[in-house]
Amino acid sequence: MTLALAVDIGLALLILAMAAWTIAVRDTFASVIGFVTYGLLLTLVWVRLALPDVALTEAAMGGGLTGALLIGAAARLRRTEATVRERPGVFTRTLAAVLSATVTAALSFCVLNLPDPAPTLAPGAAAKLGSTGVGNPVTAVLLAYRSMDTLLEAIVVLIALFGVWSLAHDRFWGGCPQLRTHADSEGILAYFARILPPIGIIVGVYIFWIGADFPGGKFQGATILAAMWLLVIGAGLAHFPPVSQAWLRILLVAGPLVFMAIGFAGIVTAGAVFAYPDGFAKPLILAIEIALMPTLVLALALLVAGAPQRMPPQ
Amino acid sequence: MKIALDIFTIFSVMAGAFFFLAGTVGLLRFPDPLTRLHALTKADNLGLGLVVLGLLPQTHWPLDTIKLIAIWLFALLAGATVGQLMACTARRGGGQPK
Amino acid sequence: MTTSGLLIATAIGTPFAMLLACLIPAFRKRMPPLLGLAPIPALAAALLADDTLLMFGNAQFKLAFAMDKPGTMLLTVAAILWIASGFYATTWLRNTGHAGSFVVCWLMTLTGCVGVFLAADLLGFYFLLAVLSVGASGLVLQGGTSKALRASAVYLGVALLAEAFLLAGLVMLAWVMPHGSLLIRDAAAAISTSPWRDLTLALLVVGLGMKAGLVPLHFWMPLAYDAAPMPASAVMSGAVVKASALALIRFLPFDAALPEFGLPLAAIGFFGAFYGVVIGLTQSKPKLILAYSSVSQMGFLVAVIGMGLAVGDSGSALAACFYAAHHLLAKGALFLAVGVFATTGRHRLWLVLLPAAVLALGIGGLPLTGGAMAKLAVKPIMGDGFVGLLANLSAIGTTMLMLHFISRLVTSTASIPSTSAPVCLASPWLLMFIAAIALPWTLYPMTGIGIWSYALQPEILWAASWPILIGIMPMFVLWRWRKALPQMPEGDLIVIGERALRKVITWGDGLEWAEGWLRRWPVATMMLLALAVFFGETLIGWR
Amino acid sequence: MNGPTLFGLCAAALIGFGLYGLIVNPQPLRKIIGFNIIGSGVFLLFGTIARRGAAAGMGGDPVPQALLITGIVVAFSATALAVALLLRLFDEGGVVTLVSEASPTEAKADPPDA
Amino acid sequence: MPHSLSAQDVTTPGGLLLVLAILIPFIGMLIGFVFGGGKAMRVALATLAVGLAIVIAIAKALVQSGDAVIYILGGWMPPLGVALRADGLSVVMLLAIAVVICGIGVYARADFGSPSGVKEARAPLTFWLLLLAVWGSLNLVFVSGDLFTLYVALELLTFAAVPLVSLDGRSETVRSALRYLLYALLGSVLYLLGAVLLYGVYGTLDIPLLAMRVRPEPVAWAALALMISGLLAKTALFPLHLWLPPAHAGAPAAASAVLSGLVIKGSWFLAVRLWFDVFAGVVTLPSAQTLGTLGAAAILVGNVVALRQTRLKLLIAYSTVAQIGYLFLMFPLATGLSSAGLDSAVAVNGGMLQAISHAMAKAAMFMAAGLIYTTLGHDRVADLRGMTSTLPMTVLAFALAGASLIGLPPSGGFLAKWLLISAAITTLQWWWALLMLVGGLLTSVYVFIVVVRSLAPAHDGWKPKLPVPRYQQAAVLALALCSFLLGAAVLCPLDVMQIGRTVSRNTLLP
Repeated sequence: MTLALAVDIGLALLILAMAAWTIAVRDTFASVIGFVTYGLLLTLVWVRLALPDVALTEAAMGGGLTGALLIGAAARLRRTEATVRERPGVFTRTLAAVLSATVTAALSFCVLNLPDPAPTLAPGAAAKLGSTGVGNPVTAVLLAYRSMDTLLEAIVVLIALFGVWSLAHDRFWGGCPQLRTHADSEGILAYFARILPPIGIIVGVYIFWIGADFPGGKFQGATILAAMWLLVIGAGLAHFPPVSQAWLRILLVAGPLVFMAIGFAGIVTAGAVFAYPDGFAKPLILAIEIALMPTLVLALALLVAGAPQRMPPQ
Repeated sequence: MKIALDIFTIFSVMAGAFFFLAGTVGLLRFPDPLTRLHALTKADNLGLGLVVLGLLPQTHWPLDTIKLIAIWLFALLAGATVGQLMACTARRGGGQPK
Repeated sequence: MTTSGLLIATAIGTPFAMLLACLIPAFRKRMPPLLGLAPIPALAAALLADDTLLMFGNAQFKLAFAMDKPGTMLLTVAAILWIASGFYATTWLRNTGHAGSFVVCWLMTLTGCVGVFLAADLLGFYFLLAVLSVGASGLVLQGGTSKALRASAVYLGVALLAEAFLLAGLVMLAWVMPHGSLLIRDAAAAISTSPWRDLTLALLVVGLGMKAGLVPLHFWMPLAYDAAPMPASAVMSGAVVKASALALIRFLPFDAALPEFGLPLAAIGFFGAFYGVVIGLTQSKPKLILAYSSVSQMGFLVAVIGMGLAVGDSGSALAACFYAAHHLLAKGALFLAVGVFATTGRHRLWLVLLPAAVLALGIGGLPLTGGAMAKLAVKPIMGDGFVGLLANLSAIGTTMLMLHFISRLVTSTASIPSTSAPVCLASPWLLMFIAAIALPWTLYPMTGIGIWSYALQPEILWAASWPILIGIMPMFVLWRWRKALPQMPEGDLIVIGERALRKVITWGDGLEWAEGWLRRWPVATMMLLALAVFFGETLIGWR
Repeated sequence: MNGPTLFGLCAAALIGFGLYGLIVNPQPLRKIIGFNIIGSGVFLLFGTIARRGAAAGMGGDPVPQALLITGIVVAFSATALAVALLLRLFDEGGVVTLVSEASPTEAKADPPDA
Repeated sequence: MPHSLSAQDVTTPGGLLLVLAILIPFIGMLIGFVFGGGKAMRVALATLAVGLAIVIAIAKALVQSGDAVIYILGGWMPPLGVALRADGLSVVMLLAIAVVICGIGVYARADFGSPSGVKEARAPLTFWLLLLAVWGSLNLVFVSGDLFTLYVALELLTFAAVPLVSLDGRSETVRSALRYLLYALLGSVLYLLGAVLLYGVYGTLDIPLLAMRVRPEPVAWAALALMISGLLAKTALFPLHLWLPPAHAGAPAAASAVLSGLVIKGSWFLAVRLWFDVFAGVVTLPSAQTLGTLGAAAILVGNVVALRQTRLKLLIAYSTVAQIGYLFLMFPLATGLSSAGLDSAVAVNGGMLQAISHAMAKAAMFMAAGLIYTTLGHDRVADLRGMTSTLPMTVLAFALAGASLIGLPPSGGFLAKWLLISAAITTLQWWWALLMLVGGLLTSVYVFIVVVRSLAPAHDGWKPKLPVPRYQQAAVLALALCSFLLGAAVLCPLDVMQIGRTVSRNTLLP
């Protein structure tokens, strides 16, 4: 029973307690707050599992943006809390509990039976790390070995954005999304929104930049920059561009298109799509990441903002 | 010298933990939102300060130390802003009935 | 492409081409007068083509057509009926509105009918039978009344049910065919050697029996023939029903004696023969009486096939075919006669009644008519014992039914006594009458069943005539107490079927509620988890 | 019982909680939270496998880490779409629940769908 | 080339076409998004044409090489990198989906042409972008050889399909879309959980490598159970079909055609890929019988409830629920064949043909229902008078599509039934054959009802609400004819579907 194990057990119990509370509590708003806390605790677990990249992503995406999204939704839906009262009966709840417990038991059995010399692709990845010219193996996997997944990743985010925008009313199409805030421009939030973003942008770019060799990367950096943009708009100092804006659409589309262009260029220079010529891997990867940054920042922020709600000021 | 620094770290982190405890007790015991806010922002920020202070000697100089201090400053900034905002909302009575 | 191959191709090709031409409205309007011409290539093919195989398609799958002996005989006769009914339909269409859909259904049925007669491989046969069924149900729909809609729905329902059985049978047949060939020729041989012989035979007989109006599933026939327009009834009762009879003759293995399969089939056939007569006597509308006579005759035909199968004599296939050919001619002519009668006044009656009476009694086996020849051809298979007696009894029953038909026919003449049937209605009927009399005589020696001199011996003639005489006596008794007979509803069994269907629909409510309950969120998600757990358990079960 | 296995069991338990929450809670927002908890459970399981695969001088197998990051971003996009649908349902004035008022089979008055 | 390519998988000549087949639709979507407005439709239609050409080129490459078309992405060998693999099954599905999407594209030009006054309207732009997204993700599902890329493809498919359901924004359709999204997400999370377990035990997510490494052990059973039930949830097999009827009936006609004809085929194909390629050794006959029983329940309940529907689109939606049952009858038959040591190709071909003919027939049926709705103003089945006179080609298309679903010759449905019944007979599982015949009869009842109701002459003085352009009817008829004449596929010389399928052809069960 080393000290580390004790900490792990404590953390695990804390997380399970928080998850149970989030599910069981009656009031939805409290449940959302519980979920945000749960997300941040989960970041600690990733640190304990020595996976810093994932910890950063979880903190930024799981705790931060998802939390903002859910808190916004919970605040607006608080009034409908009373209407939906019919909680399923005892029998349904017990049956659901039994089924969930069976699934958990099966999974636990599988976890305990995982093979001991755990099969891993780490040696293979480490061997070929040199040719990708990137120090951080996770970034190497993301942008070299399995670059198709990352491209599809960006396309998933864009399609989700199209889906969210398709939910606008026809009369608001081409208008601007809105954050439901009632901040006054002289208040403390405006002051906060003037001080934090510059530092935030530096931190975001820094995380994006060191992603090549140390834990970090474009997703985490883009999330931080998106958060800063949301903060500024939330404080009322700026507002979202209209959906039909040309530069907005070009920037949104630029990331994947540049990625594909470099990918197809790979046929000529390195004999396969998404292959990098020897020696030029790092600059190309950086070019792709730089192209993807604006796409991700805009897309993630607009996903939180939701469908366009009002016509652009003529 | 190393031992002295270690002892300093232990004590300072213990003090920090104590202030966190005080803040949490304040959160649970105080009657209305404003007092609870007061307890939280004061105690937790101080606790965090002490913890950071305790950890300073453990980190090697240029980069990590600055990062640690920056974390504390961000926490202060965020705590103050959010505290002030929640206080305004609480005063206007628009907040949670609880 | 040999000449006979060309002939066969044109036989199916012309009606199919005309059907495709109907897609363009302009051609469709000018199509009615051509209806009579469409079957002529089929008649030419029947008379001239020999039995070479005509193949389409590549190595893996061939669509094959051929002209075997039963096919020749039946196609000749059917083609004549189609020509006569085609001319009849042309005049009939002149005074009805929507000719377009009638023409499309008519040509589709014609293509299907000729195709089935010529089809030589399983897939081609099944496809053309489907075309035939859909076309025929469309023809029934042309009746225009709500009764026609119901009759067409029942017809299509039974046809699709029959095709489901047939598909299962054909698949089991195809699975056992020698080195994957799909030819019907090898089918008969393959059946007797296949491991699932009884199941395959049962499926084929049930499938084709349903389309041939075998008794327990015959209820669609009276409904359809009564509701369909006159030329359509003639064609359907004649050619369309014979298509499935021909298929039975082709598929069943006559060379090997199968008493345990043939006898029950014969029993069902005889039961159908008598059932048709009994129900027919209670009907009043001439078309319904004819329909029930068809049920009875098809029953008798199936009995002949059953006996042939039991005895295992391959000649019986040809005899059954001859019997079917005669019935086709006679029944087609009688249906047209009903149409002609409906348009002639009381005074002009004699000119039309005499031939109709001769034809009607011919079905019963009146000597010197085709009917007697048919009964004679079938006699050796029936033998003289109990089965021979049954055959004579059915002849008596048919004669009684025909007399009842003639008496009902006389009362159903046109209202204005002096009108006579328009020439272009009467002429196709007369053509059919001459064919019904002359053709059996010519076909009898030509197909080698027997020779004239044998058929004309006095004791043969007497053996054919005493059932007719006996048949006449009870008619006087029956004619006086006609009112006392119970009035059976048209489709007899169908009425019970519809009541059962209504009860089944009420179960549907419960099922729909259960389905609605299954679509509630908690239930569906728990069902998903339960399925995952159960699925895992079935995987473990293997150890 | 070492660190990764412990968190593996914790992941299994989280998936169980998430499933329970997804099934039982009538509120769609609570169902979205349930879905997120299941997602984080699955990702935690993936993280455990990554940690167990630590070799060649790396803290964890990089391939599952990369897939994890992609998974988290996909889960976020899914949540964003679900919340957008929820808010649109709220704007339409409809009761924010998954149970449709008139179950489709009895929807006699057929709404004009383009 | 920096890496030595082991003999196991190497990029074949046609390989690059696979990458194009996936990325061209997405590039078209992105460019269409930037142009926006009316130009988006033109870009989409151009992409449809280019995509169709690419798919035909892939088919040619497959037939010429006689083996699966493979492409190693980025040159990184599979355990580390991702390989795209198209064998006979994938290419046949690629072709079928391409044809159906082109038909839908031509049909949707009228419904989703951008209105003249407005620079850009919401529904048309969304429809064209999401149509291309659905196509790209389906191509990825058919072609990808890596389980995680397939997970991302499933998510792409769901995110592209859900907004199609709530395209007209009524609260009922938004609720159906939300219900569909949540249930599909639950399905894909279970699928991901299975994939994670597989990676945890076998250290790779590549299909051929997994096929070699998977052994019948607890983790493999758990993974298979989770992945298959997740995919069943996304394919809406009977007990898990809560989202399908309201979603497919509420969506506009072209969108319903995409949802019913194409989207459910993606997760079904993935289930086939897992069952026959990855878990060939783990699969047992009882588990296959479970899938068959669920399919049987789907056929019976789906058809009976379809009979009782009053609205045409709901009737067709429940008919989809029933036809999905047919798709799952292939599993017990194929497993029965391979456990009897015979070649399971007959059942697999039957299942694929059933899927392809259903895709075309169902798309044609929904589009026909859309035309009927535009002309009549309502789609109550009881009152379809006069449709044959006003829309002859549409009713003919509906009838032909119905005939293909019933399984009348020469339709694709008939050929599929012929193959499946012969498989059922050889493995002595005659009850599946009986079930298929009963299902065909039930289907024939409601197809007959709709066709006969539309044959009735219209009320005098009735005029159609909106004239329907002829090319729309032509597109619907073309698709219905494709499905109806699919039976002729038996004439093509070689068995395209089984090319390159070395993995599962006749693996004997332990």
